[in-house]
Amino acid sequence: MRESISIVLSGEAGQGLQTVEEFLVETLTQETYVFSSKEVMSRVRGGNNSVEIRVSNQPIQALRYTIDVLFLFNDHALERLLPRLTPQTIIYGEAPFLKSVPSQYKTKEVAFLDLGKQAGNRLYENTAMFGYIAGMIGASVENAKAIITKRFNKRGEDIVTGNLKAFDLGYDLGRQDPDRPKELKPTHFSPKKALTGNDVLSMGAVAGGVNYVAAYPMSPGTTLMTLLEEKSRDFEILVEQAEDEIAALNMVLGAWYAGARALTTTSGGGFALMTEAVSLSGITETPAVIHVAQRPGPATGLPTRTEQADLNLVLYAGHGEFPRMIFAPGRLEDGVEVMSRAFYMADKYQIPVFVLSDQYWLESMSQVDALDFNPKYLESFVVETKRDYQRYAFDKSGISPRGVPGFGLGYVKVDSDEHDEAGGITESFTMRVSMQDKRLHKFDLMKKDIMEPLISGSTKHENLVLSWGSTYGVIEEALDTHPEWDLTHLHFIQVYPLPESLKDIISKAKTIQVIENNATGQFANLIQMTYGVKVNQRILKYNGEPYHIDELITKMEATHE
Amino acid sequence: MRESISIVLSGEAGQGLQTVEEFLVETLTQETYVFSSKEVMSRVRGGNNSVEIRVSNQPIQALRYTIDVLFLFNDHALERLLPRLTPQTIIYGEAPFLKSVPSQYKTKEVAFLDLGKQAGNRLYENTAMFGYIAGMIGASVENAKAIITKRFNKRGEDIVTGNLKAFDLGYDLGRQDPDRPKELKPTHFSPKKALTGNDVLSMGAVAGGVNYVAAYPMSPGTTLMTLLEEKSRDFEILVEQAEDEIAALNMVLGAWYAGARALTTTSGGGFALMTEAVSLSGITETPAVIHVAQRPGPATGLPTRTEQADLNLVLYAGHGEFPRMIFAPGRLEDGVEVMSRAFYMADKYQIPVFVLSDQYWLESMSQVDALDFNPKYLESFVVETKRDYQRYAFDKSGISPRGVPGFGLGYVKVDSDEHDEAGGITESFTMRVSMQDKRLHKFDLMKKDIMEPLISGSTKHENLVLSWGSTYGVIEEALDTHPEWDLTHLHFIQVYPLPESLKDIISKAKTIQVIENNATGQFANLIQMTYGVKVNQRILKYNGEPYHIDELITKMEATHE
Amino acid sequence: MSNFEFNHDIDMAWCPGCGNFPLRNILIKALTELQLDPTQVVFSSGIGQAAKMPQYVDASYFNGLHGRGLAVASAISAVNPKLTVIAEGGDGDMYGEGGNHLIHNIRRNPHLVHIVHNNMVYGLTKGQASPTSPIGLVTPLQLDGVYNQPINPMALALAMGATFVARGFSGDQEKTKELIKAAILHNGYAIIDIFHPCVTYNKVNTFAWYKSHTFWLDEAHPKTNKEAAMKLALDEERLACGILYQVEGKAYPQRHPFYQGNLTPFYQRKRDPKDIAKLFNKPKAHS
Amino acid sequence: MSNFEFNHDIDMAWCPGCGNFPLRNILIKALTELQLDPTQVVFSSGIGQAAKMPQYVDASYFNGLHGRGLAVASAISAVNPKLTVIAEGGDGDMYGEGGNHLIHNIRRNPHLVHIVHNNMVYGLTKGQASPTSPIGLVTPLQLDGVYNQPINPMALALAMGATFVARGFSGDQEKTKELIKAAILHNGYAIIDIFHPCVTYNKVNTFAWYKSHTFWLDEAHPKTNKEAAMKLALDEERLACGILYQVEGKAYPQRHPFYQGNLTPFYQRKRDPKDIAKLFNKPKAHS
Ligand SMILES: Cc1ncc(C[n+]2csc(CCOP(=O)(O)OP(=O)(O)O)c2C)c(N)n1
Ligand SMILES: Cc1ncc(C[n+]2csc(CCOP(=O)(O)OP(=O)(O)O)c2C)c(N)n1
Ligand code: SF4
Ligand code: SF4
Ligand SMILES: [Mg+2]
Ligand SMILES: [Mg+2]
Repeated sequence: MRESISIVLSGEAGQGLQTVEEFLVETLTQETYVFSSKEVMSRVRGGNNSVEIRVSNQPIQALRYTIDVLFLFNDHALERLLPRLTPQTIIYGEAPFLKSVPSQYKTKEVAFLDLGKQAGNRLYENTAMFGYIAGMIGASVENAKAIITKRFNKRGEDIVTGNLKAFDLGYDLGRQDPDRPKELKPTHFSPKKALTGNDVLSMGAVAGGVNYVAAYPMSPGTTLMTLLEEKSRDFEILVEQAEDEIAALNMVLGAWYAGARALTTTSGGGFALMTEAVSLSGITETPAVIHVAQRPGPATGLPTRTEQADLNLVLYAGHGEFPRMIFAPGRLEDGVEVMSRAFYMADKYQIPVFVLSDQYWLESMSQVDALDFNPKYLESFVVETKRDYQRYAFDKSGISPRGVPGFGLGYVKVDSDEHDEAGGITESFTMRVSMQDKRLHKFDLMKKDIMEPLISGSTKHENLVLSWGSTYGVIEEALDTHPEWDLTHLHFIQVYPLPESLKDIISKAKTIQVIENNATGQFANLIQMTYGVKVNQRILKYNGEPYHIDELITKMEATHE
Repeated sequence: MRESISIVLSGEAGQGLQTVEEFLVETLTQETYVFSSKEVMSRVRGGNNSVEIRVSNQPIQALRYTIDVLFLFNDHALERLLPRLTPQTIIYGEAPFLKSVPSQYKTKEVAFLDLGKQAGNRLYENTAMFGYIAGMIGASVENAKAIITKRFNKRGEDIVTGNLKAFDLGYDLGRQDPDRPKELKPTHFSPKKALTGNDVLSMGAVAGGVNYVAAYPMSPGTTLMTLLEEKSRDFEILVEQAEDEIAALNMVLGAWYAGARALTTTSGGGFALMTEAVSLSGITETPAVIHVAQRPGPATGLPTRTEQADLNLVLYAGHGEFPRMIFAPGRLEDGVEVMSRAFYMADKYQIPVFVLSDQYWLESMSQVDALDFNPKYLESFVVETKRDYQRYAFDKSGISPRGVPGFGLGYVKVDSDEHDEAGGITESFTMRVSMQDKRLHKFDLMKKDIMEPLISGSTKHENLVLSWGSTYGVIEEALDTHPEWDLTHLHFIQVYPLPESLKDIISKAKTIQVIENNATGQFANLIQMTYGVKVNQRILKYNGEPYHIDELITKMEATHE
Repeated sequence: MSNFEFNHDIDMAWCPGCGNFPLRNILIKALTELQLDPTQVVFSSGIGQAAKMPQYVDASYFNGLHGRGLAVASAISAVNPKLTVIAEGGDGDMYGEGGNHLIHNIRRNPHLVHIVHNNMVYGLTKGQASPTSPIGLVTPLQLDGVYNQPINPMALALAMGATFVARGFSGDQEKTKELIKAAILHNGYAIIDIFHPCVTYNKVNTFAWYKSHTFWLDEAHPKTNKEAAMKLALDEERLACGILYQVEGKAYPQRHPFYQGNLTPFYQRKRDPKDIAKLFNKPKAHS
Repeated sequence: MSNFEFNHDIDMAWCPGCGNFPLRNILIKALTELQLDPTQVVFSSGIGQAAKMPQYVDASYFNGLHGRGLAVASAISAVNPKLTVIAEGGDGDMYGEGGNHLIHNIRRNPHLVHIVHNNMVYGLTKGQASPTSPIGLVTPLQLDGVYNQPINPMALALAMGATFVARGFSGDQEKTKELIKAAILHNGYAIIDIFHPCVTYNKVNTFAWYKSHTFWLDEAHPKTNKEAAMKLALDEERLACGILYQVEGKAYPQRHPFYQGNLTPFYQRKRDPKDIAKLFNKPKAHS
């Protein structure tokens, strides 16, 4: 039976929540199933942020709303979390931090600061807390200590020793905690690696051959750029901070045109500024890979929170009509697959390809055993040009072979106006139609390269639950724990174009339910539009948080009454 | 019975096609039904442009592909029009211009230049041609002469006399032309006024209270701005050429915020740059009126031609989710109605409102008897603020009363971040939901202000033809001439949100056909998405031209076999 | 307490020690000392830590998009020329994303004050280079140090023909406050670039660095002399603070043919429905 | 016939008498005289009459969006530093819509030539004011005449730290051609603003106007002296043509840490799939 504990750390930006999270997750990922995610305010210091670390005896990729164990980092760290407490929740912290806890809740004073000082420095208090939690849940001391040592090695022996001592002090106390939760150890388990969505996207980009990045900082899209800057020396990647998002995508197009594999990354607001250039990619048939990291809008909205409300924007960005492809990773490993595949598909079909993630997916840590890097995705479709090369030749393959300037004897003439085969401006009505048909015909060609959705649950295919992107883990857990609902889950990693193969399942289904992290049901609309069917029910959430498993089950139960 | 003659003038940019067109249409509109439209190349001088003037005994608002009478202005004016000739077409022009005409076609040499010279100046040649055509079709000499006189009055008596003489010389020849077409005089007719779409939109904007315009030139959106500059002194309109489209819409929002009724006008590519600011309008609940004049994309595409392919862009522009309204004028008079209504609705619901026109509709001349200006549309919803004013107060009307800074004792605090009632940044999950609900609730409120589609044709409502915007005239003519098809035509002037009242008709229909001037059927998709139905057939055209009546009938006939 | 002082209980979102705190004090003092009516003051800001300023001053504001504060401000002042309009934001906001509005609004000369908090870094997005970051500054996106020539906003404004060009420093509160007052009193566009340390992300351009690299202009500086101003602006070793340049000029309301001397706010201008009917009957202008 | 001469039968879309025709001749001559291999020359342009230039020269081109030619050019030259890259367009394109790319690419100093056809008007869209239109020019959108201060592109480029700043005139073909050659040979960003008459829409700044308002710099001009250059640039009565300013500087490929002296075009750089597996096993950097 699936069981889990939800541990939450709450404090100010800058108080080290993330360090404790990383210690814990990296230790636990070697011995059990773990998932963690943070929610932070839009400020640099202060405020209130929290991290949830969920430990389970089964694979897990979802948060829980109610908290089992809560650690407070200061005296104002509780307020925002009050609704998530239950009579069972135990709240830990220094005595003064517990003062504000309403009397009906269980509290437990632990003097982490003192433990730190005992170990030699008040700065070790977070390590003591780590030790305490590790003790409570019975994590391996050996693993934990290895991680502490690795982390502090560069800072000298004293600091390592001090931190190890603080860990021990905490661990012993935690181990003796009479209220500590039942230990959840899976029966079979092989050590895993815990990574964030950002981590795997950056790996996927490298595996897709990225060698040029132009972007303008915007949360939560910036981290991917930062991680690629960190890899830029090892993998020969030119990273360029553009003056604005318009420049960023135009530069990415210039870079592909000149022979690079280029990426831009942004969020909805920054992407809105790129839409004209998306259209430019469309008519010039210049590939582009665009990472859009969703956060709640409209406009500035909630800059550090999560939502899936930019699907429409990405689907329809750009004036005029042209093909595109959109991926939205669900499982951690999808990040590598779709990001490297994006480069390949962009190059192959000469189209803009989107990776549509969200803050929650990007910044959560989950587990993988290993990652597959498909070497095919490095394959280049660029041709050496002959003297009579024509960029927009009507080729029997349906796609005009793409040369790059300086490689071969031809000229590569690319035009944003409607053009003839050579790339010169034309106003011929028939040429217009032929060129438009050539571009739109790629929709047909792309059919053989569409990723089918992940299908799970009931094989009856009568009552469908459709979803996309980051909601995968939480919906799977809900269905897994409620086989009696008899639902079939179709989860889309490729959200556009949608596969024709599903027409049957979808049009024959008795009921279709779509679960999304937005207010209007954008994917549900896409389903209606694509398959000409009616979606019976939309489960929606749009307060800036991802779904929590307990909340989702309640919402779904309500639909099964 | 409906009959028509199609007269086409073909020449270079700068050769005066438009003058002859205006003379003719202004004369004819006083005595019969007439419609005219031009197609021009994207250049300032040279190339080849043409104008079609269609005269009929019944109301008319459509072009015909085949030409009855063709006037060539130079020796390279025929080539592009060859496919539009029939054995009946008669081609007129100076001898050297006719040399290139293939022998199977009828030609008729007329020495317009000589006529001009005879009247005193070679420059009068176009007036002689006007006379010739007027003579051929039996237009009123009196009307024609009044128009000539009015036009040249300012330039002195000699020029008036010379032009009148040239007209007479031409008229006499035309009158005696044995091949001149049968005269088409309606039995009842009251003189009308001929105007372009641009004309009526500019009138509508004034009638909607426009007093601030910020825009960046882009065809075919610029003319509206130019016409408002021409009216700016009479109606106190501040016209500002912005540095780019991003500035334009941000300035329009600033202007509304400060108490103006502001408009921007652009085309798809320029609008793409405004999408971030559309989202800003959404979350700040700042009204905006945005005219998007469609032309074929993607990107630069065919800058001077027509298409209806930016519906998706306008529907989904902007990140995040918020309400909007979209109008697309069909009949000439719709231009006044929707443009003035746009200001009213923007102000009332505090949303972005779009007028989505296209090159064809904007630059065609058609007729009206009179125009209605609804004084209601000038009504302002701005309130004087009290000291404790809160811009985003939860009001029982569902809409937070909108104040402007400097008017009243309160502060008007407007925020692109998610905000509380006072307009301060918030990260409260519940406030987020309340504010998002308040904004999205306007969809419900707007229901009582939705313009129903124009319904015509069969009252059986079994086989529906759906369309929107500029295709109205041509589809009406097709149905009018083919009652045997038994089709019901639903033409949408408001394209978003769509009325719920139609759910019944649409879901009960046997077949649904959608006719659009684009390559993918964007409105058909919207219908599928909105009503959860399947559109059976899409009739599409996307070569840069509008539909021609003969061509549309052929296409529709093919679907009735 | 001044009118502009924010009396609500609010936790300002800046880091402890940030230069934005003294800037807020300066700003409120300047507005108060000029005895402006807060209902006639409007801020227009973009996004960034600097751009949060209007949240903490009691007056009207339009807190819009990153980079667009100046465009919005320009329209606000056009529509109600009687307001005191202040466009405020950071160096990334105003010189990076908003660069095009900067150059074209200088050309337009709207009647407003443009305050740029120059901490030489992107604060809110966590420390990337801004257009004013010095060469060599190591950031998460420039691990080997910034390599682009920083923008010189003073020289740029002078080259574009601005009529009020000034630089301040949050460490010199009294003098910087006087700059803000002078800018508000100036007829037309007035830019003040204000240095201030970002204690979290910029470890190079610290309080001490600004102190030792800046000096204040005294009465001897001929502030109507463009050449002299340009020379000071181009000196990137010794950074001049104060009003580098100020001349009289025609501001937007005197330039744009719309006004004809009539500065009535638009919300008070009403269109008479009777005039509209004339539209239809007016003869068409021919092209 | 030169390599770059376009030998296809094409009807150029410019008006008879337009300054773009001589500019085309100049350009082709400059490229030819430098004996450049046309397969190694790439144009990047936006939209406008000027931006149609690449249509009529035989070489590679990326004819992109209005205002974005410089951004695209900058990336092209970054990805293949061996190409001769020319960003070309009109005054509206490059100084209006594209203003932000202008200022930030000067900061970046990419190795490319930036040619701006300055006819002081928007040609293709039929005669509206451009950022360089003189005050008073009557246009369809400025019926009472332009009221904004025109941009001074030379002063702007100097203020931003450009290392090659020049002005030409289509009426002085030989000299303007030499400017283009010098710009191509310059290491880094080189801007040439070229005056030319728009015979259709600009009846003020005619050929004769340019003739009488311009003069050419001679050898005596100290072109490495920024102050002297700025003085010339700011003189809007007598408009100096020639190289106002040129100094050596580090261009993008020497500045950006990516290159390390290796200018191999990206299409020749291949990633080894074997290296990729390392990614997974590499320990994570901690934030
Ligand atoms: C269109 C868009 N792009 C990017 C961002 C992300 N963003 C927010 S603030 C900021 C930069 C802040 O730097 P600065 O303007 O210097 O202000 P500071 O925080 O340093 O005061 C950026 C890039 C955004 N909000 N919108
Ligand atoms: C985003 C966008 N906005 C506007 C336009 C319309 N447009 C095309 S060319 C042009 C201006 C041309 O002026 P300039 O760059 O000076 O070139 P010229 O024709 O004078 O040579 C404009 C506004 C466009 N194509 N794209
Ligand atoms: S990040 Fe820097 S600028 Fe922003 S509040 Fe903190 S110290 Fe101030
Ligand atoms: S409009 Fe002006 S710039 Fe354009 S081609 Fe004609 S003369 Fe030349
Ligand atoms: Mg900053
Ligand atoms: Mg120009």
